[in-house]
Amino acid sequence: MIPIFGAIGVWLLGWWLNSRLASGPYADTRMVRFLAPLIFGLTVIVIWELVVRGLEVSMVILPAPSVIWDRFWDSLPTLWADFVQTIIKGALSGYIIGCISALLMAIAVDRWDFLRLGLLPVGNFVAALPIVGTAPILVMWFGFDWHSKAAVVVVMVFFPMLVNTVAGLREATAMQRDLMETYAATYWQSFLKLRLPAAMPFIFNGLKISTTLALIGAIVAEFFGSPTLGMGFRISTSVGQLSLDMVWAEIVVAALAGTAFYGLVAMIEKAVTFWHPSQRS
Amino acid sequence: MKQIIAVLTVIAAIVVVWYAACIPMNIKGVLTEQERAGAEVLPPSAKDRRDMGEIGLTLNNSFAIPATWEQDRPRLPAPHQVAIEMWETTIQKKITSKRSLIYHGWVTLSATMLGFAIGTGLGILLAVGIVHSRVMDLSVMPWAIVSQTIPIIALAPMIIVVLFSVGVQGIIPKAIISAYLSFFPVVVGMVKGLRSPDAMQLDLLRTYSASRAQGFWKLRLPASMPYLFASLKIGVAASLVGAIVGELPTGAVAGLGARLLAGSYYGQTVQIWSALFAAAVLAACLVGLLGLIERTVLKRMGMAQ
Amino acid sequence: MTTGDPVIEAKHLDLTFQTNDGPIHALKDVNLSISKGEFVSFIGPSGCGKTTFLRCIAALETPTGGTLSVNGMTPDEARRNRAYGYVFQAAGLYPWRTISKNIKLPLEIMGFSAAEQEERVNKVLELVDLTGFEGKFPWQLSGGMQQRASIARALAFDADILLMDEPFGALDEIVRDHLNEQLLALWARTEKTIGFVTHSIPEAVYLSTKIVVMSPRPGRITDVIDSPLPKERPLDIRDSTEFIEVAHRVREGLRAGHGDDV
Amino acid sequence: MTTGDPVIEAKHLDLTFQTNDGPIHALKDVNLSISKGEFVSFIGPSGCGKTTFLRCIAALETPTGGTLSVNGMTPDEARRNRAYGYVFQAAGLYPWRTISKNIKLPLEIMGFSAAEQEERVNKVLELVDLTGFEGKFPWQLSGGMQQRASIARALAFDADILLMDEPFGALDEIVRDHLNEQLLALWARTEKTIGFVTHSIPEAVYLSTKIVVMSPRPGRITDVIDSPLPKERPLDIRDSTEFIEVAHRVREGLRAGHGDDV
Amino acid sequence: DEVTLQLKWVTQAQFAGYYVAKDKGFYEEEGLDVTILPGGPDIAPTQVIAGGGADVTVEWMPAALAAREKGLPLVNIAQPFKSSGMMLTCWKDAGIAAPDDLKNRTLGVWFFGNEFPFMSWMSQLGINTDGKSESGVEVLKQGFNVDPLLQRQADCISTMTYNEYWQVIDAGVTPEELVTFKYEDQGVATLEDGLYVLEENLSDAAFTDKMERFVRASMKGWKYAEEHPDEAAEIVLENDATGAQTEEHQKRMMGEIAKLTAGSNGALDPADFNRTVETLLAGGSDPVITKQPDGAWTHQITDAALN
Ligand SMILES: Nc1ncnc2c1ncn2[C@@H]1O[C@H](COP(=O)(O)OP(=O)(O)OP(=O)(O)O)[C@@H](O)[C@H]1O
Ligand SMILES: Nc1ncnc2c1ncn2[C@@H]1O[C@H](COP(=O)(O)OP(=O)(O)OP(=O)(O)O)[C@@H](O)[C@H]1O
Ligand SMILES: [Mg+2]
Ligand SMILES: [Mg+2]
Repeated sequence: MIPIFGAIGVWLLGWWLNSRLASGPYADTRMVRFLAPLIFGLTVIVIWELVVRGLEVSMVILPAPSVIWDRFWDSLPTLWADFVQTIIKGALSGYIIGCISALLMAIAVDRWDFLRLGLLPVGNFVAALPIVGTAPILVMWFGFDWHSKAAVVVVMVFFPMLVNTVAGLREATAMQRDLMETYAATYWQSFLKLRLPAAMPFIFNGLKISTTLALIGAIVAEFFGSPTLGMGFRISTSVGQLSLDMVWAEIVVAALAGTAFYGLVAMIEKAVTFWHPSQRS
Repeated sequence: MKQIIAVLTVIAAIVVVWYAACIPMNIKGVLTEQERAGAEVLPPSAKDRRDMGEIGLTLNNSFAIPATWEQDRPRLPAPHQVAIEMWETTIQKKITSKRSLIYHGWVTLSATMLGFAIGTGLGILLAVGIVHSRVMDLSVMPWAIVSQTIPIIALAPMIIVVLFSVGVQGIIPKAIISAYLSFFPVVVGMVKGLRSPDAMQLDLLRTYSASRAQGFWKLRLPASMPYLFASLKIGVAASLVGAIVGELPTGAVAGLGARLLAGSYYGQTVQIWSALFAAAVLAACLVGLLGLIERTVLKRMGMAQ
Repeated sequence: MTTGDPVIEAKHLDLTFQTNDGPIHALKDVNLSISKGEFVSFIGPSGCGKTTFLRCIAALETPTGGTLSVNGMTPDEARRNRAYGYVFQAAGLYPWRTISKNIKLPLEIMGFSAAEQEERVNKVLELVDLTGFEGKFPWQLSGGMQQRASIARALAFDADILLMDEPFGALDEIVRDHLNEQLLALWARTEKTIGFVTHSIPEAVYLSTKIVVMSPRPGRITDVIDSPLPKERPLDIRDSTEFIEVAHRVREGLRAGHGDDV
Repeated sequence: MTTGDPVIEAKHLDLTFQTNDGPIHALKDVNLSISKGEFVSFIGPSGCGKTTFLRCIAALETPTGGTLSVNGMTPDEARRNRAYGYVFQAAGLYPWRTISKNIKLPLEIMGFSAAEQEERVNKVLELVDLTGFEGKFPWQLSGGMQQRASIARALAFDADILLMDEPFGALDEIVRDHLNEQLLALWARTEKTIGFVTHSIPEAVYLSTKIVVMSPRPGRITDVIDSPLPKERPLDIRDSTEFIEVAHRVREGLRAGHGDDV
Repeated sequence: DEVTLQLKWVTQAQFAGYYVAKDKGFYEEEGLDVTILPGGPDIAPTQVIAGGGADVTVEWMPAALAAREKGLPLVNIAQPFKSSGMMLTCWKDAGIAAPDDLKNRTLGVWFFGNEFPFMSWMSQLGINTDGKSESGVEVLKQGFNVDPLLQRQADCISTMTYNEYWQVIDAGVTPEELVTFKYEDQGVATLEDGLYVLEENLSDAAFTDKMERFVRASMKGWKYAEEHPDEAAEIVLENDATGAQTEEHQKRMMGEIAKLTAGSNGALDPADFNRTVETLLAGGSDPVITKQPDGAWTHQITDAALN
């Protein structure tokens, strides 16, 4: 029982700390923006540890954070190899191919109104296809290695990216377009000088959404066949071996990689769309 | 009208490309079958054919092209095969039959709806908390984003097992996974919506010295409606994916996910594709339904012209 | 002209905003006393603190120095007592409420009975000449009508003070003339004290009993001009010599405080 | 006043928009001739077709009837010949470009050499009094400065005609006065033909050699007033009797066409 | 009394005995109300039973022993399957005739706890599994179907005699085109579908009593299924909620399953157990289990149930 009360105590402590931070004089500083979620995360981890130990939850159901931590450091080489296979080879290459082809398609859709009218509804329908269903098909087509994972990622990121880019390319105001018209600018001139820069916030929105999708896609696809490495492979075989600590270590890697990936894109976004009001405040 | 023509044209183009793609995709399998059936195939050895390009094979054996659209277990089924399968498993089967797509669709749909309800409820609550409490805004919001980088399919079996261990089975575990996927868009949209009133509108209430609750019910909530609906549409599609994911680890019991899995398990590509399309149709219907509700609600609220 | 006790009194009022780019001195040593029943206009270039001063009176902003009293109370007490109605530059009607529901909003919040709400809505709708439009949604009305509805909303709970921050800024000149006329009539009928921010010299001169000229960096009052115009003011008055003289004086005051930093 | 051949000539111009709520007759039987070097203001209540007429001249809208010629060509040919610069109500600078890059935009599109671009940018920046701000981004400038930059952008490629649609509508009166002065000076120096839409009577009277009063539903010209004011116009001119007379005439013209439908 | 049984895989004739026992009322006769939970690709039966989601589970012995080493004390209480149905199925035209030919090939293997017998076999053959080389093979994690073989993404894949092998045949391949290596024949057979419970429960008399009745009824079901394969297949089909199984496939599967259950009365043969353990202990550099397990099986239930 003591650990349970401990857990409640830790919770109250963490919450109290954050309340102080949030209402304190530095509430808007970068420091607090960084600290508050950290404290919250730590609180959750400590409570998790206490509850698992206190209630003697079986290792094969939910391992304690300390166990996961140990496993994480012990298995760094394995985790690294899995990371390279799944994230670098599978997710990243798929992300790049998917985003670029969606961008090109968006330009075509933007250029020919007919395509926009026709392709977007169909695209929305296709985007509703559950990825888990396409994964086995793509594994069948593209083989077991990372190529099929990349293909799954391409399918996953293509439509969010397309829809966002198309919306972005229509973002320039009527006035801005008219201005180009008064200069008798050609299509490509107005595309390069107006529509593309104006679309950047939207394009980056699509790129950000796609980061998490890419990760999930690459991992999920490995459930349907893979070489003997990769994060999805490790997760599914480790569950079978009841190495739940390994499963959680991979989840930690996924979360770290996802957050870093997202953060990186957000940083580039900040540099590219520095002019947008949402980035200026 | 113009839109309909455009959509039909695009669909027609896709169908044509699809049929064309069937040829190289299926040619190897078809040739093997034809060879077994005694047809003359070039080159005759399966091993040589393996190393040859699909296009070359097709050119060598153009007689086999029609067969690429009629295979039993094709790598890529032709559109009409999928259409026939869907027709047979929806219209021609009793809906209570385990072979009816409508039955499986219903199983998935019920988990989706329950999960969607849970996810939306939680999402709205969390959004209300984030908007009204700075502590929650600071400490919880970043984790809501991190939670989306966790591959749910990795967690799904564990969620199911953990719930098993506390005696929860059946629709609930699936609904919880589907709720996990749908809560995030709702949180994001709802936070945006609840924060959408501008400073002026908030100041107006201050001049009336309105309470926080009054501010919520009279300003923030109605103002958030368009955002809520936009994210509900994303959320319901995610919910469906969640329900399907939840059906995978529990094995081939019932539902579109089970159907996908069983199709994959037995190499029944036609069945996979028809389950896939059924899922997409279901998603499109759900999103369409929400769009309809959105329009009526916003119209009644006077927010849609 | 009805004058009486000072309803609003600012002494050495000071307000500095702390921003990322350093502090902004939005109001510096502002002294002003407004009596009951006065119509006071605030005019001055962008950023001179007109809005900030009005917001201080409304307790939407807290001064960093000096004293400010409204009806003898602190602004915040006055706010809690619902001592004033505030009209913003944009009409800011809630798009999901009909005109009459919009006007009822403050009444609901202040807990008036349904019957009383109904009665007051009808009264103010008549006052702003919008009877017959109660069932419409805001977007079904022209900009001028929306702005009138927002004035009706501020009038509905019958506060003694009316604070208006460029209420007609977004409207075209003709509509503006018309609303100015109506506002004057309303003021004459109700004897409210009105604080009015504007960018337009003719508007300020036409409406006010007192014109406060302000100047930026730091925001301060540079001139207070009492208008010699009679209370009864047809639109034509704007072509009169008195009018033009006052307008000239205001313009001079403005130019003096302005510099060349456009 | 330099007058010459008609640069813009509209005969029986008609434009009807087809909308979901039925057709809108935005311009009806508009006849107008503008000579080289004239400064023509268009004034009238909202929706009377001022913008539409200007857009027709700029070939951004296609009339449904009548004829319109610009420099003796069709408007579209004129557009292709880059015969005019257009200034919109909002500055509409691209936020991702610095001021000088914004001004270079039309020059890039029209294929000027880099050296020439540089030279022209410097020239127009000086003209609108913005030298020293070339490296700033639009949002780092005040509204008035942005609007001046947008005028500089329209001037950069040195078209003979300048079309301005309420360019100062969003600015405060003082800034507006200042820009009006500068615009007049610029016009005097360059001898451009200017078409200028405004809502403000004093502005129209102060600036123009010719004031076109328009009226809505259907949009049409109700009055064309030639200004007797001299070309040299200090700001004080606005307090002169001549000025007030013209202003009065414009106001009467406006009121006549307006009705009471505020 | 209520009993929850967790299966290792989806509803199919592999589990016919339990479905027959339920359908024919054998469980009811013993006063049991049995819930059968089908498994799936990502469900670890061991984890389910650890979480308390089931009383008894069908599992393969390698996975059960591995779990035991991980600290989950599973005990075999009955062993309806006498022989192993697992094998490696290869294309003959790839030039494979003997186990030694496997070197330098791509092999599809099931993971999720089912890879242990394969790993043992490879280490016995002295073949490493780190990738294609003169002394090694490339291992793929095979999905749930036989596509990797049909698409020739792998030279060999894992199959069960009663299931995947026939899917290959159903795809139009003739048995002559294939070469199969049965684990049973290679001497690396490990025990398959057995019934496992948590050790701590065995000291609870009420529980053991329940299990005795359960095993008795289940074995009755198995024997009935062996004798009436077609009827058993029908029963399985009725219990399949996906509607994906075909009658032909299930009947054939039942026939093959009967071969594997033949010779078992339900009680575990200690010799089979020892052979399994030896195979697993010989698992090379990364053995499935590292030490001789004890207490991993008991005759306590079968002794009481079958006499
Ligand atoms: N919340 C705030 N935070 C920081 N600075 C502010 C804030 N509100 C106003 N300011 C600054 O205070 C000064 C006065 O602003 P205020 O809005 O009162 O001017 P104004 O006279 O109303 O101008 P305008 O005519 O443009 O409305 C300006 O420099 C403005 O930038
Ligand atoms: N693209 C369009 N489609 C349909 N109707 C239009 C369009 N553009 C303008 N109109 C209508 O044509 C009429 C004239 O519009 P216009 O914009 O020319 O008026 P304006 O005089 O510029 O008014 P404002 O002072 O408000 O700018 C209005 O009734 C307007 O609603
Ligand atoms: Mg202001
Ligand atoms: Mg206009």
